[in-house]
Amino acid sequence: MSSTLFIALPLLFGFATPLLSRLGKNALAYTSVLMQLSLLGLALSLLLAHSSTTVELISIAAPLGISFVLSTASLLMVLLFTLLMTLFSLYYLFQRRANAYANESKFFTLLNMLLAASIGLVLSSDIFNIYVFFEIAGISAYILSAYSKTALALESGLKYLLTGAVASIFLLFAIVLIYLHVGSLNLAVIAEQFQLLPYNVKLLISLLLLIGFGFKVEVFPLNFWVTDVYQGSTSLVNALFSGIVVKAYLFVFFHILYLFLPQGEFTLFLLYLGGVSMLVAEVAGLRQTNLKRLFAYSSLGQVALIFVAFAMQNIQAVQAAFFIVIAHSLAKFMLFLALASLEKTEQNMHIDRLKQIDSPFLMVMMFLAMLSLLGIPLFVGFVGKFLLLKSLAVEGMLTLLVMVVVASFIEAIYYFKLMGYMLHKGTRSEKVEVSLGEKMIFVSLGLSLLLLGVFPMSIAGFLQNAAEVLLDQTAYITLLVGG
Amino acid sequence: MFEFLNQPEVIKTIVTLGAMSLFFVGLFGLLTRKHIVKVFISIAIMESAIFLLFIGLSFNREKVAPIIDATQTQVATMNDPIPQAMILTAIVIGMAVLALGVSFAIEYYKLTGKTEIDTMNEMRF
Amino acid sequence: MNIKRDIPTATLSGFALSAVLVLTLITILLQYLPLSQQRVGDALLVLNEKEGVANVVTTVVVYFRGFDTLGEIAVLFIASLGVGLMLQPNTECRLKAESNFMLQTASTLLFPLILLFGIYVMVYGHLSPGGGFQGGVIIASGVLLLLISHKNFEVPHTVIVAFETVAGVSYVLIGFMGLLLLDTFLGNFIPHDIANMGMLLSGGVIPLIYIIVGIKVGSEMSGIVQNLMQRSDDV
Amino acid sequence: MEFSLYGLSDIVLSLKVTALANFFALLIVLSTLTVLFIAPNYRLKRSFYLLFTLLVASLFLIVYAHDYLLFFIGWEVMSISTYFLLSFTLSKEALHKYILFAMASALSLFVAILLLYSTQHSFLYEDAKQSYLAMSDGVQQLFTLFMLIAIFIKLGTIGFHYWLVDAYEESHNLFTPFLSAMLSKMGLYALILFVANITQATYVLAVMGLLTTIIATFKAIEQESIKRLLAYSSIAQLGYIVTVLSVADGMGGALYHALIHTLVKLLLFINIAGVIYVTQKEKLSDLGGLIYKLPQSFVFLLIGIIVLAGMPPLGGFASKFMIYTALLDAKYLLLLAGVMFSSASAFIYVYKLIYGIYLGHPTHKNLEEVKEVPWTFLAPQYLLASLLVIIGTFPGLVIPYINRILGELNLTLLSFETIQTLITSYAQYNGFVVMGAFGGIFVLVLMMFMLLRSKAKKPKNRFDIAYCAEEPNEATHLHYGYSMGQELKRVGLIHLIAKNSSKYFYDFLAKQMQYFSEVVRKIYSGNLLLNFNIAVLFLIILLLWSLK
Repeated sequence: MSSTLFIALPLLFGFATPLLSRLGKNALAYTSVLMQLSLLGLALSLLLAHSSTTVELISIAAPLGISFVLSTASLLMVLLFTLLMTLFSLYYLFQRRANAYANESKFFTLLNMLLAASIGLVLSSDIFNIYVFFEIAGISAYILSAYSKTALALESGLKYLLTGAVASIFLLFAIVLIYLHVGSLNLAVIAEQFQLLPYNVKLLISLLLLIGFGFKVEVFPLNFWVTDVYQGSTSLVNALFSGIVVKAYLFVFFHILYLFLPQGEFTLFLLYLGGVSMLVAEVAGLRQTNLKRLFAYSSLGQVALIFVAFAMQNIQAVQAAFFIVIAHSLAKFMLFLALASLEKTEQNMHIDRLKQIDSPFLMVMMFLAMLSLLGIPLFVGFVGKFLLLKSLAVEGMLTLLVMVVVASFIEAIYYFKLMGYMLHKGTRSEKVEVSLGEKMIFVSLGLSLLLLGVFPMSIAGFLQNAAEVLLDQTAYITLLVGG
Repeated sequence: MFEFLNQPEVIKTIVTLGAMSLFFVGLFGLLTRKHIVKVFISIAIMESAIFLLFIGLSFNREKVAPIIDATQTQVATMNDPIPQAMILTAIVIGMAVLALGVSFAIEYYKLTGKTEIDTMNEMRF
Repeated sequence: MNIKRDIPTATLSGFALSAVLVLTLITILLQYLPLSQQRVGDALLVLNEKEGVANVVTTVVVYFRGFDTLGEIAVLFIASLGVGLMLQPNTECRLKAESNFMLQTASTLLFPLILLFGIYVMVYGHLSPGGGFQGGVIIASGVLLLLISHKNFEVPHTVIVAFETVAGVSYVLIGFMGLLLLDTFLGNFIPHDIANMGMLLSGGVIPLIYIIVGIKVGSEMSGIVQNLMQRSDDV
Repeated sequence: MEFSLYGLSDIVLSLKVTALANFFALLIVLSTLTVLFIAPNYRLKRSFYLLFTLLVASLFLIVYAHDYLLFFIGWEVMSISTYFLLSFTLSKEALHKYILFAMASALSLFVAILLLYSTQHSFLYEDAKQSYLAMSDGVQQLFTLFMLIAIFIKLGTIGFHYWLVDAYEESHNLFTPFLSAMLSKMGLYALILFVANITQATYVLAVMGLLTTIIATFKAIEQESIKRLLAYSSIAQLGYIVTVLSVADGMGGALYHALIHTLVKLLLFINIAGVIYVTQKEKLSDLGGLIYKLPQSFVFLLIGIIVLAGMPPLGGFASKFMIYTALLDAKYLLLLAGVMFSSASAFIYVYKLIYGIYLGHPTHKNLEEVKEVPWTFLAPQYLLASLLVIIGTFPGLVIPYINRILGELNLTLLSFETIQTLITSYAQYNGFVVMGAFGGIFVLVLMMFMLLRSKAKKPKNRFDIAYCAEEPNEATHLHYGYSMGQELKRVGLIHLIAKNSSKYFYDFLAKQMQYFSEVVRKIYSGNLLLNFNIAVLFLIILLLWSLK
């Protein structure tokens, strides 16, 4: 009964926001955080209970209707999303007095809808249901992107919306073809029957899915809009985009891929696509001077890295992918929140302004996040990158290995450029106030980066289990179809 | 005289050709038009093409609408209800996205006076 | 007659691209599309009997694929929220001219009828073609009629919000009731005897949900239409 | 001690105490203690010490690691903590330069060890040889390439030294001794592991080592900044070691020279740190005539340069002696000639160093008021200098320790009889006798000097240059050592070396990279039409490509 709660509770909360906002200015904010905390608690208790994969039915037995599958893999993502969303809400609360959003109740509605949709994407086992959550996540992200209603924000919102609409057309096309050929919408049933389809149909469906999800998972020839969207949106919201939204899309894309998309050449193609995406994104980011856009390029690179790891399709690499997902989510979250703290006075920060800023605390926190993103040992970013590269080496994919390493080097060039600006010796005029609550969030994120980096074995087993579950398609089919 | 049109093969061909030509119109518009409203219209046309394709192909001429009443109780002779339900959902979603997009476009136009997507470059990158 | 014009390269390339893609699609579709196929819908048709609802599409929309509909309501809710956020009501941007008397009278007379029809479609959604979405959209079209005929007409914002909030919350709560009573979200916990099939009071929770959906769609569509209307002049 | 990492049973890691590791650990302890001795003279932030501790810890990790993964982790932590330590004083450009090279080094090491892992699925040193042999030829070359790039960057071998000189020059005076003495030694440690465990890339090492010694020596000659001069000298000294590692029995000489070089570079950098501390001047041309003001420092610098030049009777001679005989033994006569040439040329810069600082005339007025450096600077110098003298007198003293390392690495041992003698296959000498002879001559000369000194005319002020028919003033360059070595540029080879610099190459590379980035950046201009067109094109290509 628990997996529906993860979706239905935030949805209920979203619907009820107008009601709650009548109760007082703070009631809404506090109840929202409380609700997210309780979801987090629920997810943690599920984690500790070590339960096996469970199927939650919606009104009808599994292959016919919609059902939610809560496995180790999806629980991991749910945990990550609720954790990040809770931290986000807390951060927002702590800095709220200084700069609250206009129409705050709508902001909270969107946050909870986004949470519900991301979790729904991860849990759902029905491809049309996934389409619906795809749209909910998308549409709340469009509005969050355009929220401040400046020309920049609206432009980014429009671009996000247009690409999202086009992506959903391709996705819908694929779903329609799947239903026409297979006669079912359940992932497990499709997985069973997909291999029997004619080659060309399989090809068409996979390519349509690739294009549909490709826009959302920001893979190379489909990701030209991403940097604009990041630049136009506020840094606060960007933290959600790169921390939660992309991760949900990535997870569901590869979940579908492992279940029924063609193996072999197609996966090899995806691997190199990921490698090229990473290289192109990092090279393009090299000369960037706008911080938000720079982080957007870095997000593209890191997401491509996760893409490569998932596309490897073996347990080690998928485990590495989960490590990178966690590392990147935490670190980018931290960077964008730090940027949000810095941008309280002025939006769209230029890299030169880093020289002026006088806030050792934020600087140190940004150092931690950047070092983790670069995959420096002692940080969790290293564990993921190392496991991925190791599995690339073992599989003998040396070209890809060198590609990833070169891309990492290029990423290091611009991150160290930033650090150089931050370490600039000279008078610093801009004092940035960081409240105690904000500090606590940064410190907890930074500590988790370090602790997970030094003691990765604490979660390695869990992640390996998640990788096994995600890759084991026969178990999934048996679970849903039975026999 | 037009009896041959009732053959399933022919219906399938006609539906496919029709829906795909609509899709072509939409795609062409998407790839070449710059005015933001035209882009929205193109997207709407493409969506409709897919709806039509789905409904047209999943509709069986020999079966009836899936509504049980005094005369129709035999479920075996009824059409598949899922495509209709799916398309109902998809239409509403498409409409919602379109409405939101139009409101973005209106607000953007008010702020900048721009309507063409290739001139949307407020960002100096 | 000289019809030769300068066609931009972008247009040509766009034409070529879309033509090639569509031709490829047509080839594949025509070659491989199956004519008949054992589908999950057929199984649902059989299962429908248990719920005692005459309109199987309604059962599918509201019950078998109930979570899709919940999601769809959420999309609509967010979209109307977004439109409201973007185009905040501005009383100065209204219709400039008063429409003529005949239009005003006729629409005032028509509105209750439209409302009634909408409610009928909504309430009979489980028996005949139609349902919450259709009914809701019909109601919203009535509101649109009043908006374009009456210069000062406005559905109070709070009313719209109240309707959509109550409808949304009760939808999810009904889902939770099902979870509590029948151990499945959106479970049909109200007695639904198959003998009653075809009656207004049949199908248990299904017509109730569809009415809620209708209210929500009606209020949200009205909200969207109203917000767009109020901005439409100054563009 | 073996354990696994990350709860992953397939990665076996191990820490192991070996003689080689102990040797380098000893150097770390020595460098750290001596460097910390002079720390009280500077006001440093607490974070400096924190980072310094992290750095030392990472060095110990590198040294005691017995597998390449832990080694790599230590290597990265070392690079990053050094980055932050350098950031206290370095300019933005120099800092960026340093970290880019450090990251390039770390990432190529990463690739290399992953290539090693890919065949035998082990990071352990014991399995490295087998892993290497299991690779195909191409991969072997790739592996060697990446490994050597990583090592050469850390060593600052010519071509990869672009970061090093600036970093040394601008680093904190407290940190420079450590940089030169320890961090470059880690590159050496990696090279020794590579040569001993995997393969001896003979020709590459020989060519790179020789080029490094010769070019760096001449580069050192033309420097005016003391720390730059010593930085180039460091590069040249490591060049000897790289060269000698290319021959079969070179390990003993390499280790010996590593020890000597660590001691002497600590001594020299601490010495000039003291000079800079009391004078606040960093250029040779701004100094001069300090011999009377800083007599003890002068003596230590004298000892330092004698060692650096490899002259008897001090420790430098012993290590050079071993290097020469190793090269001779391997019949690499051209290499020997090159090393001797560069060793001889080194006299020029060591003379320039001592003359510029301590001899000649004081260039600046305030040089006349300086006092001897604080005892905190002198104490470590006493220790280091006496060590060097002891090793010079008893050159056989360290041979048993080196033999233990060589035995562990399965190499031929050096012969050892008494601690006074150093025996190689070609020749042997008795350090005690040599020290006695040189010491006797030194005492004689000193006595003569003392006797004659009383008769020499003492200048009343710094413009009192009796033997010149000039009347100098503040504008005159009093210092004879000013621009010493510039005249050597008339020699074709030296001119060629001085004129060309790897700077041009790296600048060119950076510029090309930037152009490329500008081009690639254009596609992220946020043009949706382009994006949609490309997406459809992408779909069409993929469809038509693989359609059956």
